Parts: sequence; C-alpha cells; structure tokens
Amino acid sequence: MSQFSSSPESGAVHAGAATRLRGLLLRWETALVLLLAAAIAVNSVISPYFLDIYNLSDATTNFSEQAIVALPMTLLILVGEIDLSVAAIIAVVSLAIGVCSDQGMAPYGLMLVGLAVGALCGAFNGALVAGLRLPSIVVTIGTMSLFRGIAQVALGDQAITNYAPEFQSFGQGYVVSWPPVPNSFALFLGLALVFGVVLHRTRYGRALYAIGNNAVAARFSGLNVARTRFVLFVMSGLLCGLASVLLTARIGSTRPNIATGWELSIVTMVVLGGVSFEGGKGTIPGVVLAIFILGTITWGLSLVNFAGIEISVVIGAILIVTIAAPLVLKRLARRFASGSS
Amino acid sequence: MTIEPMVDSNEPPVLALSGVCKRFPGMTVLQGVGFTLRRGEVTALIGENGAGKSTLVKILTGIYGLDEGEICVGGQSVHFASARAAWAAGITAIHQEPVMFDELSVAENVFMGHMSVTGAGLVDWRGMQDRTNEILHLLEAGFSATTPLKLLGVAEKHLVEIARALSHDSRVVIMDEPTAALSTREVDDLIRIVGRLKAQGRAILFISHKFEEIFRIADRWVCLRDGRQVGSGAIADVTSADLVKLMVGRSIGNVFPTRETAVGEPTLQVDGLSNATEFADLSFVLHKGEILGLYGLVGSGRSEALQALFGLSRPTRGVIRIDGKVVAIHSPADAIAAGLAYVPEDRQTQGAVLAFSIVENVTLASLRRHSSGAFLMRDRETATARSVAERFAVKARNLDQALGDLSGGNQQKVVIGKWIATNPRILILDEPTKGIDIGSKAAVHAFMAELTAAGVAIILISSELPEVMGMSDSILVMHEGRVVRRLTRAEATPELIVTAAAGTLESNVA
Amino acid sequence: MILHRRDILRALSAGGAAGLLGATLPYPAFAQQKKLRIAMVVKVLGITYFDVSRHGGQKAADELGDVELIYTAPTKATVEDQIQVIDSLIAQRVDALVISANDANALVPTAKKAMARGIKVLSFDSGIAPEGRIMHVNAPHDDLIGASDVQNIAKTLNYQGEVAILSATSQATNQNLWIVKMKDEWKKPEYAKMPLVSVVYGDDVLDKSYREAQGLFKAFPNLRGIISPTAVGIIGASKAVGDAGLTGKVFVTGHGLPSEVKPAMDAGIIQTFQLWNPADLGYAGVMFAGLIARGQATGAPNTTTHIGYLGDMPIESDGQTYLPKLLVFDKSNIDEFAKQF
Amino acid sequence: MNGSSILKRREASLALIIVMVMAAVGVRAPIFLAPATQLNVLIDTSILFMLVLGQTVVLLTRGIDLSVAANLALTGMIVGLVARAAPGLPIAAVIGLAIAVGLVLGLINGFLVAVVGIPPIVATLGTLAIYRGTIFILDGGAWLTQADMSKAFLHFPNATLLGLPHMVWLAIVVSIAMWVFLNFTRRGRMLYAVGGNPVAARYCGIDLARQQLLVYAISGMIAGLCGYLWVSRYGIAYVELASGYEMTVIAACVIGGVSFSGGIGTVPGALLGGLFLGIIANALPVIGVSPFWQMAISGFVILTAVIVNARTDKPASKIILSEAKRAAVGPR
Repeated sequence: MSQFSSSPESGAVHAGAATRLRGLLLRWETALVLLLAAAIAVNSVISPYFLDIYNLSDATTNFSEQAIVALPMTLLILVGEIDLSVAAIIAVVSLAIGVCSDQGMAPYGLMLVGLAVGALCGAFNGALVAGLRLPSIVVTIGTMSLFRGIAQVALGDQAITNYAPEFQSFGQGYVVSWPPVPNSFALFLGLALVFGVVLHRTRYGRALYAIGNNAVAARFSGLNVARTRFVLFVMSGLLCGLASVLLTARIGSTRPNIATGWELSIVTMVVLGGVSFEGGKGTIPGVVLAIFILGTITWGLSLVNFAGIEISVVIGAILIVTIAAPLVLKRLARRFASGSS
Repeated sequence: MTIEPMVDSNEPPVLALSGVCKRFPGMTVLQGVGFTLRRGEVTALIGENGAGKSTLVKILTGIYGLDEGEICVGGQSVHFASARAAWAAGITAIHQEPVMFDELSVAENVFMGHMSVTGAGLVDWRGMQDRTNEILHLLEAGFSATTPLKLLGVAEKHLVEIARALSHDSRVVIMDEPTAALSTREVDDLIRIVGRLKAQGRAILFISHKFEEIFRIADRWVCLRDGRQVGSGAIADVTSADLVKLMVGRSIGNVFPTRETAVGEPTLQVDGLSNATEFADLSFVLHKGEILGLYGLVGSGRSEALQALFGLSRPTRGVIRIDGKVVAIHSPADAIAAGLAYVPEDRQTQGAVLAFSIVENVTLASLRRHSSGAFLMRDRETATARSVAERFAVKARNLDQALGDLSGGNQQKVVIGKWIATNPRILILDEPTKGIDIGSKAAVHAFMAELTAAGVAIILISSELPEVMGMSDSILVMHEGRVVRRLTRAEATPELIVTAAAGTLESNVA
Repeated sequence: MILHRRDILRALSAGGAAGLLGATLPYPAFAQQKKLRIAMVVKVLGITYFDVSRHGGQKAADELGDVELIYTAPTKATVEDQIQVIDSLIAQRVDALVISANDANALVPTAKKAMARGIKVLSFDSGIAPEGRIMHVNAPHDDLIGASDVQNIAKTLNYQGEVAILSATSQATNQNLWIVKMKDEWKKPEYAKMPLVSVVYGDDVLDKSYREAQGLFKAFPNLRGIISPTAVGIIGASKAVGDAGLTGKVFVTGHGLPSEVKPAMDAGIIQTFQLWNPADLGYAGVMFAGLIARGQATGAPNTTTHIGYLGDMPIESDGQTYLPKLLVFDKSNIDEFAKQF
Repeated sequence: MNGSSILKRREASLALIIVMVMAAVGVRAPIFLAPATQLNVLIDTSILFMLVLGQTVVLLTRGIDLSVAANLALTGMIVGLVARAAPGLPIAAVIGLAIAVGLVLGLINGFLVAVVGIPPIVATLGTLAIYRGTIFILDGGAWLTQADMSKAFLHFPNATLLGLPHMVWLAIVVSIAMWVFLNFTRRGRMLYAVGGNPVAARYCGIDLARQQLLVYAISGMIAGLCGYLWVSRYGIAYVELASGYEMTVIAACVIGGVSFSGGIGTVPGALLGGLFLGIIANALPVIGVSPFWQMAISGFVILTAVIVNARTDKPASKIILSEAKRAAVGPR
C-alpha cells in the first residue's frame, strides 16, 4: 500500500484506476453481454424464425410485464430487502380492475385504479417492513398468501372477462407500427432508463447503495433508511399495478391464479443480473441484460417447441452456473496465487 | 494484588514461534516473527493497527494457516488445521468484540465446539452446566450457566469468554484488546482475573493499545511494526516512550496538541434531555471553539444521550437550542441541517461503508451539496474527498480504493472527513480514537485543535482519561444516565473524574 | 401514442403481406413449402386424456397425408403460459392451430393475431370464445353429458341418498355447463329422494380434491354419492372413499380415463362412469383443421363435413360441432377400454 | 436445555390459538372434534410435519430450501417408476431408495451452498426448476397412477400399527429424532451456533460448510421420504405434484416461530406451525367455508404470527436509570 500522494498527479492515479467494485460489475456485465450474444447466435442457428421483427416483437410481450416489476425488485434486493408478494399484488390489482370494469369505469380510470391499488398493497408491505421493522422475506411471504387469498375469496368461482376493447388495447397495442414495439415493452424500456439514471447518476441511487451496504452507517449519515424502504415497497407495488394493468388488458381476463409463480421468475431476472442478496451490489444495465438473456433463451427454446418446464430447467441451470462461475474462478485464482508463491 | 509469577526458566516455553510468515495475495502481512511465551507470564503484544497483531492471533487460533515458520507448543512443533486443533493444543483467545451466541445459554457459549457427551452420545447438559457454574464461581460472576447470553452486558460477556478459555484448561490465553469496550472499574476486574490466570501458571498474550494497562500487568513485551517484529524484552527494562518509538518508528513528542483556549459565545444549549430508561436531565452549554469532554463508564448513557441529541432516537423530554433558537431534531437529517455532526463509536458498523470508495464515503452525509438537482457531480465529490485525504494524510492507493482495504486508523480519518464535509458547527466525537494506532490518534487530536481554532464546537466522548483531560476545556462526568459532575480543565484530576463516574453507590453496570 | 390493435391488424392485412415476405427473405423456402403444419395445443402437458387425443390427432394427420403434427402445451395450466406457447407457434408460421383453451376469453387476442397472419385457428375440447376461432370441436352435447352423469349415480344408488358434486376449478367452463345440465336433470321427479347437497371444487389438484371429499364426508354424514366430472377429481374422491373406509356406503361416478379409474372400480367404489373418446376429439379437431387449411372445408356454421371414421359432422349455428357419442363404462367393458386409454 | 422462556411462551400461545380455532370449528361442526376426524387431520398433516422439520434445520443455519417440494415430487416419481419396473420390490427398499434419492438431491443443494458458495435462496431456486424439469424429462410428462403401483406400495402409508397409520408413526419418529438431534447432540447444538453467529461459530472450530451440507442433506432425506409417502398416499405422480408446497412449508415454519435470520427455532414450535396450517386446511371444508378462504387466512395468520413474534423478540431496552429516577423522568 503506497502513501496516498497529495500532489497534483493523484488526479491521474485516480482517473487511471477504476473502483474495484465497479471493475467487478463491469466484468459481470461483460459476461452477460457475451451470454446474450451467444444466446442470440444459437437461436438464429436453431430456428429460422428467430430473426423476424414480428416474432421478436411478440416475444417481448411475454416478459415485459415481469421485466417492469424486476426494476423495483432490483432496488429492493439492492437494499437488502425482497418482495415475494409481487405476483399476488398483480392478482389483487387485476381483481380491482375487474370489479371497476364491471361497474363500467372508463379505461383510463381502470389504469389509475390499478396503479392506486398496487401502490396501496406496496404501502402495506412497506409499513410492516419499515414501520414495524419486520424482515421483508417473512412479511411478503405472508402478504403473498393474503393478497392472493383476497383475490380468491372475492372471485370465488368466477373469472372477470368482459373488458372494454379500449382497455384491452393498453396491453395489446403497439407504440409504433414499424417496427412493432408493444406498449408494454416500450414502457419497460422507458422505465429501465429512468431507473438506471436514478440509481447510477443521482444521490438517491447512491443512498440506496449505502443502505444496501451498511444500513446503520447510512442512517448515522443522515439518510432516512426507513422512509427509503417504505418508498421502495410502494414503488414495487405501483409497478406491480402497472404490470397488472398491462397483463389484464393483454389477456382480457382476471382469474385468481393470474401471474402464478411470477415472483420466482422476477427474482431470477434480478439475481442473474448480478444483484446480490447480501445487498449493495448490482446494476440496472445488468438486470436489463439478464432480462434480455432470459427472454431470448425462453423464446428460442419455445420456437423449437421445448416444453415450458424444459426451458425452466435450462434457466435454472444457467442461473446456478452464472452465479457459481465467478465464485469458482475466484477460488481457483486464489488457489493458483497461493500455490505459486 | 501481589501474586508472584511462577516462572521456572528450565521448563521449555509453553509456546514458541519462530520465523512466522504470512502472505495474502499481493502483500506480506507477517514476516520473521518469533517469540516465546512462558508459564505464568503475561506477554504484551504491541503495535500500531495494521502491524499484523490480529493476523498473528488468527494464526495462533487456527483460523489462518501460516506460510513459513514454526509454532512449537511445549517444545513440540504443531500445525493448526482449524480452531479446534488450536484448542486441542491448549490455546484459546478472547477476542476484542465478544464472539458469542446471543440465543444460547452461558453454558453452551462456554462449551460450544467441545461439548461433553454422555455414554449414549448425547450432550451432557448436566455436567456441562455444573462445570460452567464452577468456573463462573471461580470468576465471581453474578450469573449462572443457564442464563441466556442475550441478557448479559459487554463486561459479563468477556467473563463468559474467559470462562470458555478456562473450560479448555488452556495453557495459553490470548487476549485481543479485551479492555477496549470496558470501563475503568471493569478493567480493574479484568486485570485481577489475569493475575489469577497467571498464578495458575497459564501463559498470557495480552494485546492492548493502552500503555497504562500494559505496565500494570505485563512481564514481557513483543512489538510488531508493518508485519515485522521490531523488538522484545522485559517490561521492567523499558519506558512507554521507548515502546511508542518502536511502534511508530519515530518518537512522538507531546501526545496532545496545545490549544489556545479561545472559547466564544454559546452555540448549543441542551436543557433537560431525557428518555425513559437510559439518560435523564442532561443539560449543558457548548460554546464556539470549545471542547466539552463527556466521560462515563460504558453504559452510563453518554452515547445514548448524544445519539438522541443527533436525532437517532426520540428523547421523551428536553429542549435543544442552537444559537439561541429552539430546534426540533427528529432525524439525523434534521441534525445535519442544524449544523451538527456525529462521528459514531463503532466505526465498522456505524461509521463506514466498507464497500464504498473513499470518495463515496466522504460525501455520504452531504450528498445534496455534491449534486446538482438530483444528479451527483463526480468532480465536486472528488474535490471534497481529495481535500479530506490531504488534510488527514490518508494512506491509500487512490481515492477510489474501497474503504475496507484501508487500515482502521485511515478508515477513521475518512469517517471523520465525511462529517467535516458537512461543514458542521458542532461536532460530536464518540470515542474517536478507540482502537486506532498512535499516529492516527495524534492526527485526530491535531485536527480537533485545528477545528476549534476555526470556531467549531466539539463534544468529545471518551473512556480514555488522558484523552478527556488532555483535550477538553470542560468535562461532564456521567453516571447511571445523569451528569454527576461538571469540571473545568483546571479542576479536573483523574481521581475526581473516576470517583464521580463510579458513583457513590456500589454500582453494577450490566 | 397508443395505436389500437385494429389499426395494426389493418396495417398488417394491407401492407402486411409485403412485410411478412420481407421478413422471411432469409428463408424463402419455408414460405413455399407445401407440407401442412398443424399444431395441437392442449391445456397442459402430461395428462393422459390429452395424450390420447394426440393419438387421435396423429391418426387424422396420417390420413390427411403430408401433414406434420406439432403437439405441445404449457407445463402449467395457466393462460399466460399457453399464450407464450401459441406465440411461439405463430412465429413458426404453422398453418393451423387446434387449441384446448385454459381460458376462453384470454386467448382471443392471441388467436386473432394468429388469424391475422393467415393461420387457421380452431378450438377443441375446451373452447375459445367465438371471435377467436373459426369453429370449435366439442364433446358430446352438454345436456347429454349432464343427464347421463345424474342417471349413472341414480342407477348405482337406486334413486336414493344424498349426492354431492366434486368439480375441477370453479371457473372451468365445461364442468360448470355440465353442472347446470345436471341440475336441470335433477328437477325431474324420479330424483326426489336423491337430493344434491353440495358442489365443491378440488381445482383439479389431487390432494385438494381428496381433502374436499373428506370434508364432504364430515359435513354430510348421510352422503351416498359423489359425481366428479373431472379426471383428477374422480380419482381423488374414490381414494378418499377407500381411505375413509366408506366403500359400499359412498359411491363415486363422473368422468375419467378407464385405465386410471379401473382400480377404484375393481375396489367397488365406482360402479359406472363415463367419458367421450378423447381420441375422437383430437381426430376431429386435426381433421377439420387440415381440411380447412387446404380449402376443402370452410368450418362455417350450418355446414356439414365428412370427418373420416366419425362420419358426417354438422357444425351448428353456434359454430360448434359435437361428438356423436358418449362412452359409459361399467364392469362389462372396463377391461377392454382400460387397455386403450 | 436452553432456558429461554420467551420461546416457551411463544409456543404456548400458539398452542392456545390452535385450541381456540379447534373449539370454534367444533362449535360449528362438532364432528370436527371427533377422534376419527382428528386422526384424519393428523394423517393429512404428517407429511407437512416432517417437511417443516426439515426446513427448520435449514432455516437455523440462515439457509432456505426452496427445492423441497420439487425434491419431493422428483423422488416420488423416481420411486414410482422404479416400483413400476420392479413391482416385487420390498417396501423397506422402496423407502430406502426414496431417502437415498432425496439425500442425493439435498446434497446437490448442500454442495452448491456449502462448497461453491452460492446464496441458498439462489441455489435452491435453481435446483427447484431443475428438479421439477427432471421429472418431465424422466417420463415425458406422463402421469403415474394407482394402476402403475403395486398394492404393497400403495398400502404402506395408511396401514396401521397399534391403531395409528404408518405415516403418522413416521412423523412421530422423525419428530422425536429431530428433537433429540437438535437438543441433545453436539452437532444439533452447533446448528444454533452457526445460525446465531457464524463468525463466532468459526472461532469455536465449527466448520460452517459441513453444517450446511448436513442440513441440506437432512432436508433432502425428509423430502425424499415424503415423496414416497405423497405418491403412495394419493396414488399418483406427475410433474406438478406438490407444486408450490414449499411456500406452505415455509409458512408453517414462520408461524412456528422459526427465524429466517438463523439460530432460532424449536421442534415443538415448528410442529405447532404445521399443525395450525393442517387444521385450517382440514377445518374449512368441514364447516363449509369455501376453500378459497384458506389462502387468505394463512396469509393473515403468518402476518399476525410475525408481528407477535417480533414483539416478544424485541430485546428489552437496556435499563440504566434506576427505578426511582425513571419515575422522576417519566413522560411529561
């Protein structure tokens, strides 16, 4: 360790060396880019239908809603929390939209109801986690049952299906006709940009990293940790609301089992993106890349008619291998270093 | 306390190290360390932070392996593959922060890792508890084997650690800064216990930054600097000045800077600050350029009171005025806005974000000033961090180095720098030099003088009498949540402060 | 700006042909291939019932000649997963889709998209709402099935004793229709001493069906019969009867596969049950799809088409054609059918 | 034993709640309290009891095993396929095979967590997908039904010994074994140490990796055993068998006071958590409440349990001021 030099050259030293942490993340994202490139290449070879603008556009609709929820989930996991109730919130929101739709509410009204109910559910989680200082994994396992349970109780033996075509066009429409960019995908891209800028360029983002790395030190430094956690849960609920509006509109139907199991897919996206459960580590570009990788692989394998469960095996394996690889490499490197000395 | 060590110089040393080397990727942390520990002797291991003391402890307790050299126990060369192997060889350590299990009972904490079993292979709860109670009795502990650990205080937890060492019947007991979190009275108790261990013929390796303690209990000393052993010998043959010189490689003149006491007008007035269980009726006036020392035993409520002042907890009562105006402080953010800054006691968990770079740590408490709108300005951040690093002579490769890679003293400099970056008018320093090396300590003290000269008011919480007395213009002594004595610099004597802090009654600080 | 799906469709049908051709440029051969590709999409993989219908479909494909049959399904019986599967088939530009829907309405947008891209969409077994398909190949008429279910249990119980229904999910279209028809049949005077006491739902999940049946025994101590018009429910109900030691007291009937129900019949818990032949459903579905895709049939209401061994099948005014016959199984014929499916 | 009265009080209050629920259901439908019904509840909950205990040891080490239900389903399928191929296989061999397969699957989790160092939630999320998928790959998604299984295979779980079905006996044996293991063996106590304070455990010479391997192995073996029981009890094996059941298991642990932050949890607590969910699941159909309520109720109960536990867990604030002085300070 050399003495920190206070001479003017130190600027050069500073500019020349990237943060250790950032360097690591950079490598993670490089790996993801390579993985994505590989996935695209393999897909183009195994299926002649892959590189088709309409097909790719269709492919995005199948993950955009989940991807939207992955953004606030990234921030939550970054600060050391988790929201397992996301899929259940989607179900409750869908229920609320359905009930209002049956009352004849206008499409934009339904959208607002969706966002409001989502935010409310998020606020409920947030109040329990931030207010009562309960562990979020337990709280959201509870609300996961509670929210979906409410949907089951309310819907009982019916599904709500008579959605107005104007409302359905939210989920089925396109922002521009050529190239055909579905609304949900465009929204995801826009939100990803906003989340990326906020996380990586603003003081709010810095605060999130600080809380994720050391919540106590962050609190002692004047950051409002509890409020931040609360806001993140509300944000998660809000975007679940948006995702639910898009999903409900896309399939034009509300059933209590809507979006079953999505929480695990969403968490998979975030984890593959390099966000660590220990908190304080991960980037939005990483998560976006992971989403594209998962989307590409899923789509490619479905084009050759792999069953969904076979695709999930592949994804499970990719998840384990990508998380394990750096750990194993690091260990090998250490062994090599100590062996050679 | 007149227990004569039972030294028999014909016996082989209990523990002998020779040529011990340890490397981590990219650096050598220990090189050529060799000394011996003998029955019934206390050997003090001294050195600045980062000198390699902790690494040595980890090697001796089997947490790390060593790259070169030899460890002999009772004349036999040994190799520790795990903590268990070190135990088996009769070496146990009492760590600086108690490493224990809050959810388990005292007996289990004592015997975890080496529980005895009955013939049926089941845990012998009865025997374990009896054994523990015996040892606790020996240590005059006021709790029993079945007490859940979470109900004990820090000093009592240290007793449990000592009981653990005794349960192993260890020949070598390593104490890694056992007094760092203890009050003076508790330190006395500990020293008495060390004396007893000595009388039982155990060899003790005692690590401390406090020369006063070292000269009280140690027979021999070993000094490390930058991973090398730079000297060893009998305590009787050296003075503290000699040791300081060896540790830092240069001599340090006067430990505390001389300050022009130019106390200005009042800036912070606290009136009747209280909460339900921890402190009551804290009132004082702090002037510009003043250093107000706050002395008290651990658990006297001093940190709790000032944390409440800083908005980290809610007081039930009390009025805070800054420059004559009543301010409402409900959160640290309010406190920062009011011109307060608080450097917390526990650097690792409360002060530093170890994964963050120096820059990111320095600007954490003043993000708003380092951004335009919501957007962070990297240039502004770097400029602030550079000025902090230069002012404190922070040792680091560059400003983007993660704080976790720096030594404790340098981490502390950055943490203090973080608060300086908020331009505080009132700075609260909670044990700012706890567990940091002498060089860093001096830098912190010099900096305090510099700040007060610029009109900043400082509240200094410290358990170190010389520090409180050397730095403060006036001193408040707290006991059981209340201020029991107010002293000016001129009035203060160690006896006055210590008796006040101990309270008139026999207090049991749990 | 949000474009309505109708606009997109218009754009597609007008300029879309050119666009599609453009997109296919790298693989022009596929657009000209004459071999017909028909995809059969069922509710979920792994159900024997659908495996049998697949055999029927394959038989039809063989008879049609030069047809490639793609058989696929989601691995979870949810509509979101089914949409994803159908999207991938649309992308592969199959010529026809024969679908058993998890949700009648939710598949409509996807089905419309398929039709807009020139794919013939039919439903079989469980229908898509009329606007989402050309025609639907249905099981025998609901009133026939419903009435026969009630008659089956009445014969077993000799028109005496309390009876309950254990259905699949509460939203299952088919089951709900049959229950309505059962209730119609029940109004007849000969069932006066055989009241219907409860309708419960086992969600087509075995342990839940089992537990619901147990709940029925508790709630209705005088229960004599259970009608379970679902292949999972009938197994769960008869297992519960056997385990509760109620064999001979409580009898089960309903719909099931002979091979799966045979053990319960051998144990005396079931005396008679029924089903149409799922192979016939698959056969008719694929046959219709092939003929329509080749322009040899229109699938329009009020037309009749000759469907191989099933003979002439009329499409009724509701756009549905019904299988002509129902199979009722009892001791006399179970062994023979159990070998088939 | 650990003399923490807080834990005991928590279990007592949970037991009280269970009694109250049973009484309330009993008022509506007296038959629910009949011994036969209660036995049914016990039988129906046996599998949950065992799985909850398996999950408890994992949670004790700050881990989580999301793959239990997938392990159960895969083991069930493998055992079913083997039993179909060799109908004459003695039942002891079948059970041994189930435990062995479960053990292997558990060790895979253990390897990923302990040796490779993947966070447990990620590792078991991955294996959850892989194990389920393997069922599909094994048999192409086909179902195994009673017709594929021998009489002995189907008969075992419900056959009785001293008036209780084997399944209940197995649950009792597993519970006692686990109780002894966690309270009276060194390794069991070490689990509390590892979860309570991993750093301190290391200083005590406890090898964290070995403990982790052990708990995932235990969880896996139990899941494997339950795989056979589930398949034979319901006479069916398919891809989606027990799908999502891991959440029920985890919920039972939460209700039973097992902490996610490690080091806290007891066998009686975990069993009571399982019993609670078992009673709810069985009581609703009996009192004629729509089963749709089940999920909402269990969610509500989980949240209540968490809030109550958090209250009792709060460390008493350090009291520095003596009683008299505090009275003087008091709130205004």
